[in-house]
Amino acid sequence: MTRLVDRRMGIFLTGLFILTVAIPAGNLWMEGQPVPSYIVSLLGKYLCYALLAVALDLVWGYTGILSLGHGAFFALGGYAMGMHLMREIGDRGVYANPELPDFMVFLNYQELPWFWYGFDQFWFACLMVLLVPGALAFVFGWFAFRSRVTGVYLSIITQAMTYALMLAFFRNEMGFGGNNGLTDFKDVLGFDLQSDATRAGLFVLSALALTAGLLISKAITKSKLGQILVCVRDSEARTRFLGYRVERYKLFVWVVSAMMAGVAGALYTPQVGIINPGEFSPANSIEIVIWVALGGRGTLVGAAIGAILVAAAKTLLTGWFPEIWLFALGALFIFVTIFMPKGVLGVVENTLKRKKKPEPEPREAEA
Amino acid sequence: MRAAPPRNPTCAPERDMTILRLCLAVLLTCLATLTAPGPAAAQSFEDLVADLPEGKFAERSAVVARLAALGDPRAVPVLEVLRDGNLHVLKSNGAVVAIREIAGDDVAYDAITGAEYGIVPRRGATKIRVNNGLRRDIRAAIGTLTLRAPDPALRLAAAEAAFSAPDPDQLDLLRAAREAENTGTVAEALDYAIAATLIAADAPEAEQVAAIEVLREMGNQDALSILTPLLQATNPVLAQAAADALAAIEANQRFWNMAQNVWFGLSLGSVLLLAAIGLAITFGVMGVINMAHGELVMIGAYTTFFVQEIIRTSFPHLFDWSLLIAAPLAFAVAGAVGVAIERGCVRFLYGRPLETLLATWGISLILQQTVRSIFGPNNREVGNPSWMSGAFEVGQMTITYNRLWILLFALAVFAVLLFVLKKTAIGLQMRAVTQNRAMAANMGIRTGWVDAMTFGLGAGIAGLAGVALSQIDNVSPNLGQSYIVDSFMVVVFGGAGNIWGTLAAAFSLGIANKFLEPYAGAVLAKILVLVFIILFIQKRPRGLFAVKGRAVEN
Amino acid sequence: MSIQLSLNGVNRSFDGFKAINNLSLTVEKGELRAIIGPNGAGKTTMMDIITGKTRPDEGEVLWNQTVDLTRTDEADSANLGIGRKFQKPTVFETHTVADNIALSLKADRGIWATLFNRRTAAEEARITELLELVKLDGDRDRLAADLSHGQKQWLEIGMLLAQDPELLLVDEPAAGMTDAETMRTAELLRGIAGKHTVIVVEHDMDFVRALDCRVTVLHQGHVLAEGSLDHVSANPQVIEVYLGR
Amino acid sequence: MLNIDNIDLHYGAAQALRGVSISAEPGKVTTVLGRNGVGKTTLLRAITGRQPISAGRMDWEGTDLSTLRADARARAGIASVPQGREIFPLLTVQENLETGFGALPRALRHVPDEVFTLFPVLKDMLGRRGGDLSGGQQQQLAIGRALVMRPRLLVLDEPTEGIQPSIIQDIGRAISYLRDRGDMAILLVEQYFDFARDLCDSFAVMDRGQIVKSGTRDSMDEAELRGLLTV
Amino acid sequence: QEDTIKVGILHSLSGTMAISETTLKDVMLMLIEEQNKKGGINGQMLEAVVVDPASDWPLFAEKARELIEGEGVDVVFGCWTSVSRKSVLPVFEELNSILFYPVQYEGEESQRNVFYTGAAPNQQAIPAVDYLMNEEGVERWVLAGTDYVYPRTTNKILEAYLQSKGVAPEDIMINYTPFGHSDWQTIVSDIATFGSAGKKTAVVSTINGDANVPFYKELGNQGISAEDIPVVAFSVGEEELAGLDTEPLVGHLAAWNYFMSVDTPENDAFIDTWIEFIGDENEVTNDPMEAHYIGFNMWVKAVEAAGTTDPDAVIDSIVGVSVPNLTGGLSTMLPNHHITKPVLVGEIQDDGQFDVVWETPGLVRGDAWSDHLPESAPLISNWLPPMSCGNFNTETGTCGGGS
Ligand SMILES: Nc1ncnc2c1ncn2[C@@H]1O[C@H](COP(=O)(O)OP(=O)(O)OP(=O)(O)O)[C@@H](O)[C@H]1O
Ligand SMILES: Nc1ncnc2c1ncn2[C@@H]1O[C@H](COP(=O)(O)OP(=O)(O)OP(=O)(O)O)[C@@H](O)[C@H]1O
Ligand SMILES: [Mg+2]
Ligand SMILES: [Mg+2]
Repeated sequence: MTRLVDRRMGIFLTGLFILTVAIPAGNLWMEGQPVPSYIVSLLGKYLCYALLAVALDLVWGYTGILSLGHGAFFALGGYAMGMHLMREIGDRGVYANPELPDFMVFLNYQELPWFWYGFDQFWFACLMVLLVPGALAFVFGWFAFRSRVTGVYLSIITQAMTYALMLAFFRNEMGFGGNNGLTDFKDVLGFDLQSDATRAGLFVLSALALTAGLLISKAITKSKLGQILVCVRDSEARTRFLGYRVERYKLFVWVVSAMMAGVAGALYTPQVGIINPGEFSPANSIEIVIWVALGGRGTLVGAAIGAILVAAAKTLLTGWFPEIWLFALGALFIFVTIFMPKGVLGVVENTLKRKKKPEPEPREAEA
Repeated sequence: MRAAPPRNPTCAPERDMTILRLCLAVLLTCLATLTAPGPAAAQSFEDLVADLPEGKFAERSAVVARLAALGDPRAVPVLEVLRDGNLHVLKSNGAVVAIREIAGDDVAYDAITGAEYGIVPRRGATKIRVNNGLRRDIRAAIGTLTLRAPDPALRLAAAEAAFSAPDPDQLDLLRAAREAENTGTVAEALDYAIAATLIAADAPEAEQVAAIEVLREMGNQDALSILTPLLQATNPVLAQAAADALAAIEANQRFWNMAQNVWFGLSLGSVLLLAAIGLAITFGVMGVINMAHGELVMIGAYTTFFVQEIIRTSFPHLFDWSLLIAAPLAFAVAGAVGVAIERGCVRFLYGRPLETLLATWGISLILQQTVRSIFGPNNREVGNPSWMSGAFEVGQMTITYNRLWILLFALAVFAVLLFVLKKTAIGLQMRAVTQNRAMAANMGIRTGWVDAMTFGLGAGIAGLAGVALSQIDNVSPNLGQSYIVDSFMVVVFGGAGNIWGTLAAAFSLGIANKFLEPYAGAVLAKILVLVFIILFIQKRPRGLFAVKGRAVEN
Repeated sequence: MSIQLSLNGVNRSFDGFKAINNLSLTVEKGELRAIIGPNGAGKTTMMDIITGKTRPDEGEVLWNQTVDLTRTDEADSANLGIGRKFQKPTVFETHTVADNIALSLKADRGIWATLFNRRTAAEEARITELLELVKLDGDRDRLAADLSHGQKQWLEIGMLLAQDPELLLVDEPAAGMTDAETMRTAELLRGIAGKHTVIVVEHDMDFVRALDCRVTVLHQGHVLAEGSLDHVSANPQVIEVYLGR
Repeated sequence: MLNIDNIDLHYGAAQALRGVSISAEPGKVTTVLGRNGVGKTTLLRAITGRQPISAGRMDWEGTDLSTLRADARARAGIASVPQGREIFPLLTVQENLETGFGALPRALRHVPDEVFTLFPVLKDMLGRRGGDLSGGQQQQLAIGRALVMRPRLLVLDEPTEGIQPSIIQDIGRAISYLRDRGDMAILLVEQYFDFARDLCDSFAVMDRGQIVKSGTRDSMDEAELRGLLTV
Repeated sequence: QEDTIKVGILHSLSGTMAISETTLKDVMLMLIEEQNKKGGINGQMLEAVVVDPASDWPLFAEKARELIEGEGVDVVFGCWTSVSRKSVLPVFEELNSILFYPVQYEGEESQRNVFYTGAAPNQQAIPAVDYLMNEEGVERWVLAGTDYVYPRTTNKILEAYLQSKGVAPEDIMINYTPFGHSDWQTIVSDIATFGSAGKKTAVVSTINGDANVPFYKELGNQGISAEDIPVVAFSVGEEELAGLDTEPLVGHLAAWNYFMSVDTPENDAFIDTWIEFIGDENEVTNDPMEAHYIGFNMWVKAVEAAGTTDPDAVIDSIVGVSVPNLTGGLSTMLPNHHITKPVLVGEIQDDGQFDVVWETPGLVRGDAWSDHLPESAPLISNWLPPMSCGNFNTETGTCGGGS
């Protein structure tokens, strides 16, 4: 492979690897848990966000599709996993109904809706984690790209998509638990979700997923296909005149990205213990864009770092300055945009003064 | 204040209130003795007033009825005070008093004589409670007492009260009043009241059928509500007449329902238009993905609140002018904030439009939290001036004044904006700068200044929208967030950069929503509208009013 | 020789303005054809129609007398073997000069093919060759965005050649070039004609003369004159509307 | 009078102009010649204020140009016809012409007749969007737009590019007319040698960011110049 | 640090719920300050730990964990929405800590680590409907709510209840709207139409949060007065009214367990302290604040009794604890972790306050599992040994899932 792991990716992955080995190992064998288990879950959650950010960077950073609806794919993956976890509860729910999840019992469902069939099988749920977001992305993308919807128009209809899904999932009739969503999970594949070992396991899985996501994305962007994606971003019309079927290329990354987002969602659900329609909210999707922009658009690793940074900032600031943390976060965003045009990663790399072959820098796709 | 033209021949030349009241009293006493004899007559007016604090709501109701039956004109002010919840019993001496707030203090006046009892300490009096049922009875009672009042507005209210609480005992009273009535609207209202009363009473069949005809003429919801129960009438003639009338009314209503839906749609559209139109400039024209737009709207709303607050505390008589004062101020404040945002942040980002999203998102967080810190997280009260309150009827359609004014306001703002952009030099410069900043500078345009003005204009208009939205929605730090998604939707759906498109998009989405809502429910209607937008964009990938051709390709 | 491209009775108007007016034109395989005509005559629009960028209101455009080009889109026409250089140079600004050429090389344009594609030595060699031809070998690793206007013109010509198309549509290749380079471009185009069909639009009469080929004069969306350069430049109408004096 | 004295200009780390000196006088045409990518456009960008210089001095009618922002330079009487035309695509032709009004005193805020006599096609297209015009029409609009500003220094970057022969002649005549009026200094960058030669009063040839040859029209050696442009 | 007792406060200070929850944070700070003035608990001072879960439900779980594990708090007062409570439940269960939840909710839940000090449906909805039926003679009902679980469940219970009282199905209209719905024209006019069928009609509103202000404004403007069609709301309190001109709304109702206007010495003292603490004459108090007041005092008493803040000990000792509420009675913690409360129905006054027009004769016991839903009717909750079960099925005699 042509240098899949460049220097920045190398450093990031090494760091990630050390964390993944050190934390669970430390917690298992050292006295008194040097890293409290809530931090493990927290980090696991950050890694899911990071994967989501990488997925968005793939379509936004490299292909110029600004999706304001990526949260939808994430949430769908999360719901697919959540449905499995719901089914795993079995008759341990409050109404002790072996067939129906609790919320269905008290909303008077007589039988399991058809779209819940199969989710008692783990493999089926895993398949759905990929297929559901993938299928939605395929259908949506197939129409939108064929119709040559681009720029803000595409952004806004992705936003409309996630907004519509949010409203739909809020409805109790949909059979996904309404605004409370799915919660009260007990275990996965027989492992107690509240045990430290399961937590550590999920954390490691998230790290692996992130690594895989980064490598896949890197492989795509490094390939000739990746270069064509950048062509599409910079001049879609010109790319067509070279004979490339732009809509197919877009559709390809779009679906890959949606599936990656779905995986991130699926890992996120068991770690935070709830999945609800709030994840579909347009503001959430905008936040994903913010992570990528803050970390450095079109750099993959930067996107991951951006997600982790913002999420960590939120965790810390809401605890430290609960009353005024929004000032701090807002100021951070403004500061980064004005003073770090290439994101945090760009600044770090500039200070390291690494003179290298110029990376194609992201430019704004014309709207 | 306009004095009503004298009507009652016995006291015709008099305009003096006391004499009028006396005339009325004489008249009413005659009638009262006619309609409500019995034990009530034994109790004096004073006794009854003293009885008001006693017992439960039902008993209080009975006392009110007796007061009305007494026909004593002094009852009207007492009942009004009671209705407004200002009638109290002094803890010190058990007197029934009206409490009025004078310069911040509660001052008690004797309910009957009006004699002043002085300032009441906090918790020094017990309120005589009223509830909805009682209030209804009081309204009816005052109605009986004011059916022949000199002021036609009062008579109209009385007739309407009689209509909504038909009382067979009052039939003669109503007919007498109708005889004497010669103001058209009041006479009509009295006809309706008589008809309603006839139906409630055990009137002869012929009279009831005639009454049904009258109600059919009336043809509105209220008529429906009176006629519907008649379908169950044992008398087949009546039931048939009612059924015919109902069918006629309902056919009529279907048409008006359509009209009403269009109106609702237009009015929702005007709200969308107002919310979006500032964005049509900052985003549509300038290309700044302005996530702080909603907060600029919010600033406009808070400016309105602030203005009203000052007016409330210092110049209460100006309250009706509050919006007219607030509008330019809101424009200025939001515009100034907009200019500050542009100069302080956005101007570094031209050529990187997508990054404006990140920065303006940060700004929106800061603005939200600033407002929260200054004004608190709660809703703030913004009142409707009198000319923005209430509704009027067009046929069977209710049009509320605030919606009407907002619609007109939105169109006015749109027209002014269109004029500025298309017909003024600064408008031309704005468009030139946003299309090619470097070349515009080479043409001698002060790009920095124009940028600031453009953003300021968009922001100022957002502020204006805030003034209007404060009239129908929450004024809270979250105000902006609830409009931002819709605003972007409207601008893009209409075709970014085309403000006619924004207009068309706002109204078509508003109307689509309002036509779907009755069938699908509010939630599904919203979902359907979103799906519609997604599908529509497939057909027209650059929005409703797309700019086409070579000009946009590069 | 067979017919490569034929336009029959093509019409196209924009908001009521007839940019192409009953235009008919045929070009033989391997022919080199120059198209001249006043500004706004419809030359670029004609190319837009051939490449599927603009749909004609009526008329047919036939490729090799079989394929109807009014139904194909840009990518289709490129894959049929129609390459184009734009009037305003358009290159991929965030790619290097060499990558711009590499992406234009004739190759399988499918998703999977490009995903697993690796650049062969033959391709490398061809890239170098083309870069030398357009005098950009020194700028190989620069971003295309940093090139000057004329250098971008050259790069675009290189990209066009890299595609190795059957038909080359070349819109004003000499604009912004020095006289010497203009001549070199003419030579270059003459060299590839024969194997390829070439349609060139240009306002530079010296260049057209150097092409030494059949010339079509377009005016107000239809053919005003056709023949050798000397023939058309003697046409008083052509002088009136185009050449001047 | 424009005096450029020994200026340097950098794009990031790359130096694009090295010690360039040139001047332009009212009533005279100065042409700059050079192959692709030698820095001609860059020089004009320095003058119109699009790109800051890193050393040297630019003097226009006694003021130091580098202290003025681009818009101030335009108001000081410098108008430009940039390479690539840079028409405002969504403004109509009329509006494109009017964009320069802001820099003019009220009395001059109209489109001078000479614009339409020079480019009659513009008259027919006043209501059309600039971006929809053909390339050559846009070029004519760009020149017309510059003339609306009644400049005292007109900077033209390859104005004949993409223009039909008859109109090139018209433009040539227009430039000499403007020159002969005597109130305007003209700086012309051109690749079309004959055109440049016929119009210029003085010339400069650039190569790799430097001026390698300059002089007056009389001292012009055509063969040598053609040689410089070819290598 | 060891000698303070840490009290976690988990209320949104930003985002959509800040509007409701911020005052609850303040009231907790006030209660803690007051307690410290009295010398703390068992000689130990209290320390408040405030975090901002920012109206973001997963963040609630994260912050709960941070409070308990990271900060080591002994008890948490927090949450408003049901989904935020659902989100933190597993955390409290796993880490065995205590949550006091102060808001009226849909019921159908009883968890060992949670104390529900707000109203269960039987402490709010049913008495209010009884009032309208008996006192106002309402025969036709509009159940209007925001589309989420609380209104859905409440309306389900009410529908079952109304039908059991002989209300015909066609006399019940159910209507749901999205969160933050702001255009009420159609619905208000539908209500007017529905109300004009000749039968006395009332609206039972479970409309949530921000949507209320535009709803009431539209009611006022379309001229629907309380005398014609009264609206009784379960989520509109003094705080919400503060954002409204109440003049046209006089007579519309709300059912709560507390109103600021209640005239008792406890309430007077509470209001005085609150106004002094906040420093604003115009600040209002409301029902969830009272719930925190009750919950906090119960917790203090339980800790004093147990002599420790250890959750297990407190959970055991708190059941049966009675403290004065602000309406002149004693509220008691029940074995199902709900409390006893009076139910008051109030009418909106033009000063933004409510006048109590009716109240239950005694205290009502909070019922975790509604008797009006078939599946939950057989369930009872009792956390006292030997049962120690939140969802004991009296039909099967087993403790259903859960623990
Ligand atoms: N999308 C469009 N909308 C409106 N008018 C258009 C559009 N495209 C082309 N035109 C008009 O059609 C005519 C032909 O334009 P075209 O670009 O084909 O000319 P051309 O022959 O290439 O001219 P030039 O030599 O100047 O490049 C012009 O008058 C132009 O204004
Ligand atoms: N924005 C830029 N960033 C970096 N380098 C640039 C930029 N613009 C031009 N250059 C480089 O500066 C040099 C001079 O470019 P310039 O555009 O001035 O050339 P020119 O003489 O006008 O050429 P042409 O005749 O092709 O228009 C070229 O080598 C070009 O690659
Ligand atoms: Mg052309
Ligand atoms: Mg140049």
